[in-house]
Amino acid sequence: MDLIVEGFKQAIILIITGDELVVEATLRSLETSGLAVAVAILIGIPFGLLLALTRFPGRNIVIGMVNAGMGLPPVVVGLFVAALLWRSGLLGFLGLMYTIPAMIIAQVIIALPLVTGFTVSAIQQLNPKLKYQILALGATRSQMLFTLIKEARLTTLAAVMAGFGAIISEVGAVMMVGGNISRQTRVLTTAIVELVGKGDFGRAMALSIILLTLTFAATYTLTHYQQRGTRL
Amino acid sequence: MDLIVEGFKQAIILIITGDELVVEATLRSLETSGLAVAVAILIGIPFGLLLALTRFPGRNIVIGMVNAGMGLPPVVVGLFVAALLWRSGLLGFLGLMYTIPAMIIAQVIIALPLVTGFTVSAIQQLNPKLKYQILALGATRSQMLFTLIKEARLTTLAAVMAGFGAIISEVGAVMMVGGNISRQTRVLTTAIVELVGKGDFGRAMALSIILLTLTFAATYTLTHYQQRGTRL
Amino acid sequence: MSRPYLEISGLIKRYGARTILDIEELAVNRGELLAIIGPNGAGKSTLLRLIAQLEKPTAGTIRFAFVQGANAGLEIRRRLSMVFQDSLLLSGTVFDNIAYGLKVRKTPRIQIEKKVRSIAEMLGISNLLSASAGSLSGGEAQRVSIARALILEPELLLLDEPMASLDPPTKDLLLADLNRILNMLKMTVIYVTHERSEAVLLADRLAFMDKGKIIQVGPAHEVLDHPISRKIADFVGAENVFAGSIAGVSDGFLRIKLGDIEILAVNKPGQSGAVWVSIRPEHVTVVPADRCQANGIQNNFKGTIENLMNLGVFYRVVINCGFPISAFITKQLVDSMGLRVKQVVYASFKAERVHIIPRESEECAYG
Amino acid sequence: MSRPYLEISGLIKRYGARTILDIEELAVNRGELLAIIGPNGAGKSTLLRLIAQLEKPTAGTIRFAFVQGANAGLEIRRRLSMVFQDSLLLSGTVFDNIAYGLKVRKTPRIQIEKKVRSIAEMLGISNLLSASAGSLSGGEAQRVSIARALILEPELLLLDEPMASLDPPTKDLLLADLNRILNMLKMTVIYVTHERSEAVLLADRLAFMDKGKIIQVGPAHEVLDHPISRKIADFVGAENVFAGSIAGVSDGFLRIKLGDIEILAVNKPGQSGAVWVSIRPEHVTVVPADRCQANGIQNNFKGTIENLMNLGVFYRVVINCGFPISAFITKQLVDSMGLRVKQVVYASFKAERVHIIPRESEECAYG
Repeated sequence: MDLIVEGFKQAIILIITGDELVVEATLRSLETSGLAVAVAILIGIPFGLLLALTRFPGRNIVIGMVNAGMGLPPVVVGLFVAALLWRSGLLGFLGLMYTIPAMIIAQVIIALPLVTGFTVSAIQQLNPKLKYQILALGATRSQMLFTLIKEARLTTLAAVMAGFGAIISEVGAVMMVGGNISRQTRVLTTAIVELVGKGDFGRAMALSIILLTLTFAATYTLTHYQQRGTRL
Repeated sequence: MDLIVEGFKQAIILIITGDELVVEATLRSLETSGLAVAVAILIGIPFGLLLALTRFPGRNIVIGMVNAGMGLPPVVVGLFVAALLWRSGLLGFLGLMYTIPAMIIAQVIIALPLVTGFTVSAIQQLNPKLKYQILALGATRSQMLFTLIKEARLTTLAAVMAGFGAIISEVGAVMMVGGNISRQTRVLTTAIVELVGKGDFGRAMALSIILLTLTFAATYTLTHYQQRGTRL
Repeated sequence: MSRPYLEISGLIKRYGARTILDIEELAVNRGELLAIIGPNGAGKSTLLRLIAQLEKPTAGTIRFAFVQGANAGLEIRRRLSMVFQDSLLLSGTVFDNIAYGLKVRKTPRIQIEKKVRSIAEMLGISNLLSASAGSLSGGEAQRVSIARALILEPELLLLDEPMASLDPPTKDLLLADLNRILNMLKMTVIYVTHERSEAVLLADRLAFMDKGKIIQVGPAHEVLDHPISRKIADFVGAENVFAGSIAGVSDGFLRIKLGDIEILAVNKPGQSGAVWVSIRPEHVTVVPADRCQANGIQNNFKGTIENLMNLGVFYRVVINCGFPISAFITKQLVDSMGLRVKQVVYASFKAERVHIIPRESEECAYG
Repeated sequence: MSRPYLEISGLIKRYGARTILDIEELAVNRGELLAIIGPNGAGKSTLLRLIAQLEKPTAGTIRFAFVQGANAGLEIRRRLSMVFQDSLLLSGTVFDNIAYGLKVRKTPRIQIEKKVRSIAEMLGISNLLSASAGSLSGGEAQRVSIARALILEPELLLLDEPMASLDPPTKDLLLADLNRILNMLKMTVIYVTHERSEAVLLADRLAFMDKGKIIQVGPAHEVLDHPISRKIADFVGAENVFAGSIAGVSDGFLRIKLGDIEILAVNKPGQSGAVWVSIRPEHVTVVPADRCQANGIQNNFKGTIENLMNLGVFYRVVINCGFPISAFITKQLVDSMGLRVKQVVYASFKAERVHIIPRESEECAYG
C-alpha cells in the first residue's frame, strides 16, 4: 500500500504547489483535446444532421463507416496519421510529425465518428413524426432543421462530452504521432506512462487525479443529460 | 500515399508468410485478452445479475462505481496496477511486473465494469414486470433467475464482446505493466506503437489489420445483437 | 355546382415495389367532415401525409380549391394543419407550442398573444399556458396539439387518429369537446381513425380504406347500414353476418336460404346467387315466447337465449335460433321483460333491415 | 356459512414514507369475479402483487381458504396465477410459453402436451402453437398470456388490466371470449381495470379503489347505480351529477333544490343538507313538447335540445332545462320522434331514479 498512499500524498502536494511538469502536461492536454473536440464539433454536428435527416444513395455505407469509426482502435488511427506525416509520407513536407497539430489531427479522427454518430442518434431518438408535425404547422425546411436541433440539443451536448472524454484519456495515438516530447508534445496520458516507467508514482498520480477529474466531469455531464432524457 | 500503399502491400505479405513478430504479438494479444475477458465474465455476469435483481444498502453506490469504472482511463488503471506490482509495492513480492499476468490483471480491471454494467442493463432492459410474471407462474426463485438470464442472453453476449473489444485495442495500461518485452509481453497494440516509432510501417500495418479484424468482429457481434433487439 | 374543395385523382404511392396507396378518385367538400376508417396498414396515414405535402406521391394529383396548381409545397402546407396520434409537443411551455405555427409565419407578438388565449379558452387549457409541455397528461398534451393546429385557422384540418393514445374517460371528454368545436367552426376536416365509434360520432361522410384502396365512400349512415363487403360489414360492427343464397321471390319479398332457414328481405332487382346477409344487432327485437308478437315483422325466429352481456346502457343478447343472432336491447327492456339465459324467445327483424352483400364482392374487397 | 375464499385484513403497503395501500377488510368468495376499478395510481396493481405474494406487505394478512397460514410464498404462488397488461411472453414458441408454468412444476411432458392443446383450443390459438412468441400480434400475445395462466387451473386468477394495451376490435373479441371462458370454468377471479365497461360486463362484485383505499365494494349493479361519492359517480359514468340541497318533504317525496329548480326523489330517512344528485342518462326519457307525456313520472322539465351525439347504437341527447341534462336514447327512438337540435322537449325521470350522495362524503372520498 505504501507506494499508493505515498504517491497520493505527493500527488496532492505537487498539484497544490503547481509542479512544472504537472502544469505543463495538463495545459498541453487541454489545449490539444480542446481544439480537437472543437474541430470535431464543427464538422461532426452538421454532418450528423445531414445523415439523420436526408436520404441519399450510399447513406447506409456512410453510417456504417461512422459506426465502424466509433470502434476504431486509436493505435490504428495513430499508425495512419504517422504514415501520412512521416518524413517520406504524403504530407511529410509539412513537418508536422511529433508536433501538437499532429496530435490534434489524430484526436479529431478519433472524436469525429463519436460526435457524428451521437448526433445522428440524438436526432433519430426524436419521434420520427416530429419532422412531419413541424412541417405540417407551416415551418419552412430551415425552420424545421433549426427546431429539430433545438429539441435534440441535450443529447448533442452529450455527444461532445463523449468525444472529449475519449480523446483526453487516449494514449496510443498521441504517443505515436506526438512522441511525448518534454515541453512540446507531452500530455497527461503520455506523461503518466513515462513517469510510471521511471517509478515516479507521485507525479503519475498527480496527473491521474487531474485526468480523472476531467474525464469524470465529461462522463457525469453525459449520464446526467442521458437520464434527464431526450424525450419531451 | 506511398508509405500507406507500400505498407499495406508488405503487411499482406507478412501476414501470409506468417512473420514471426506478427504471429507472436497476435498470439500474445489473444492469450492475454482472452484470459482477461474470461475472468471478467466469471466475476462480472453473476455480479451484474446480483446488482440488477436485488436491493441492498449501498447498491446505488456500487452501481455508481461500476458506471464510473466504465469511463476509467486505462492509463489510470495501469498506474494503480503498476504501483501494486512494483518491486516496492504491496504485491511486489510476487514479481509480476512486466509479465503477462500483470497485463491480465490490468485488463480484467478495465473489462470488469464493462461486463458488469452491460449485464445490469441487459437485465434491466427486460420488462421489470417479467420477474413478477415468472414468479406468478409458479417458478421458484432460482428457476426465475435462470429464465431471466436466458431472456437476456443476447445482450449479455454483447457485454462480453464490448469488454473484449475494449481490452484488445487498449495500449496504455499493457505498456505500463507489461513493458512490451519482445517474446514475453509484446502484444498487438504495444508492438504497433513500437514499430511506428521505428518507421516499420509494413509490420505495423500487418498488426493493425489483425487488430481491426478482431475488434470489428467484436463490434459487429455487438451491434448485430443490439439491433436484433432485446425486446421479445 | 362548384368543384370539390379537395380533389384527388389517380393518386399512387409506392415504397420500392410495394404499392401503399392507390386511389382513383376522392373528393372532399367544403365544410364537411370526412372520416376515413379501416384496419391498420390500410394506407390511411399515408394518404394524410400526401395531402399535407409531407411526402411526394409516386403518381397522381391532389388539387385544392384554395391554391392554384397542384402539389405546391409550402404554400399548401401553410393553408392546412395536421394533428397526429402522438402529441409531438416541442420543449418549452404550452404557450410556445400553441404559438409555434404563428411564429414560423412571423405573426406579430401581440396578435399571437391574443389568438393563443382565445384558442386555449376554447380547448379548456387556459390554465396550462405557462406549464412546461413535458409536464402534461396525455389528454392535456393532445388538447395542446389540437389547439396548435386550430390556431392556424386552416382551410383543411387533417387529424390522424388523434384519440388513439388516450384512455377512455379522457377520450370521451376530448371527443365531446372536439365535436362541439368542429361543429362551431364549420371547418373542412379529414379524420382518420380505426375506431368506428369516433367516425360514427363525427363524420358527415365515411370512407373505408383497405390495402391502399378506398373500398366504399358515402354518407356515414349509408356506409354503416349498407356496407358493400363482408370486411366493411365486420368493421362497422354489423355483428350478424351470415352466408346464404337467394332462393327466389315470394309475396314481393326476396327469400334467402341460410341452411335450413329462410329469411325475407326487400326485393331489389338483380340479386341472385351466393350472398352475405347482415342484420345490425340494434335492429333485432326480442320478446319472450309467451308474449304476443309485434305484427308487421317479416322475420321471426324462435330460439333460446345463449348469452346476456351487460354492455352498460344496453345488453347484447345472443339467441340461438338454429343460427346465432345478436340483438342490442336496452337495460330497461331486459329488466322489464325479465330476460335470462336459456329463456325461449322470439328474435324478430324487418325485411327492410336485412342488408345483402354479394359474395362475389369479396374478390374485390380482399384484393 | 363457510369463511371467505380470500380474506384480507389490515393490509398496509408503504414505500418509504408513502402509503400505497391501506385496506381494512376485503373478502372474495369462491367462484365469484370481483372487479377492482379506480383511477391510475389507486393501488390496484399493488394489491394484486401483494395477493400474488410478489411483494411483502408492510403490515396485515392475506388468508387463502386453500392454504394453511398466511403469506406462505411459493406454496401460494403455485395455487394461483396472474396475467399482466403487457403479455410478457418469454422467447421461444407459443407452446413453450403456455407450457412454462407446468414445466417449472416438473409436469410430465405427455401431460403438458395434452393440456397445452386443450387450453389453446379454448382460446382459439391452436394454429399458433409452433409460432415464435415474438411474431404475434398484441391480441394473440395476450391470448397466449391468458392461456399460460389458465393452464395451471389456479384456485385464484388475478388479471391486471389484461385488455388495456389492445385496440378496440381486438379487445371486444377477447373480452367476449374471456367472458365465455370464465363463466364456463367458474373460476375465482380478481379483475383489475380502469375501464368501467369491462367491469360492467364481467363483474359479480365491484370494488372502487382510490388512493390506496377501498371506497366502496358491493354487487356490481349496486356500485353502478348507487355510488357513495361524487368521484365514484363520475367514474362509473353517472353523467348527470348536480350540486343541490334538501329542501323538505312533500307528498312522501324528498324535495331537492338545484338553484331555482326542484327535483323529487324517493324519501329516505336521515337525508339533509348539501347533496349531490345523480341521474344516470339511460334513466332519462325525452319526448317532444307537443306530444302527450308519460304519466307517473315525477320529474318533468321542459328544455331545448342542445346537442345530439351519435354513439352508434344510441344517441346522447343533451337538453338544457335551466341545467344541462344528458339522456341516452336509442337511435330508433330518435329517428321515430324526429329529434333534432334546438327542438323543445320534455326530459323526464322517475323519483326512484334520483340517486343522492351526501356532499360531506367528499372529505372521505377524496382523502
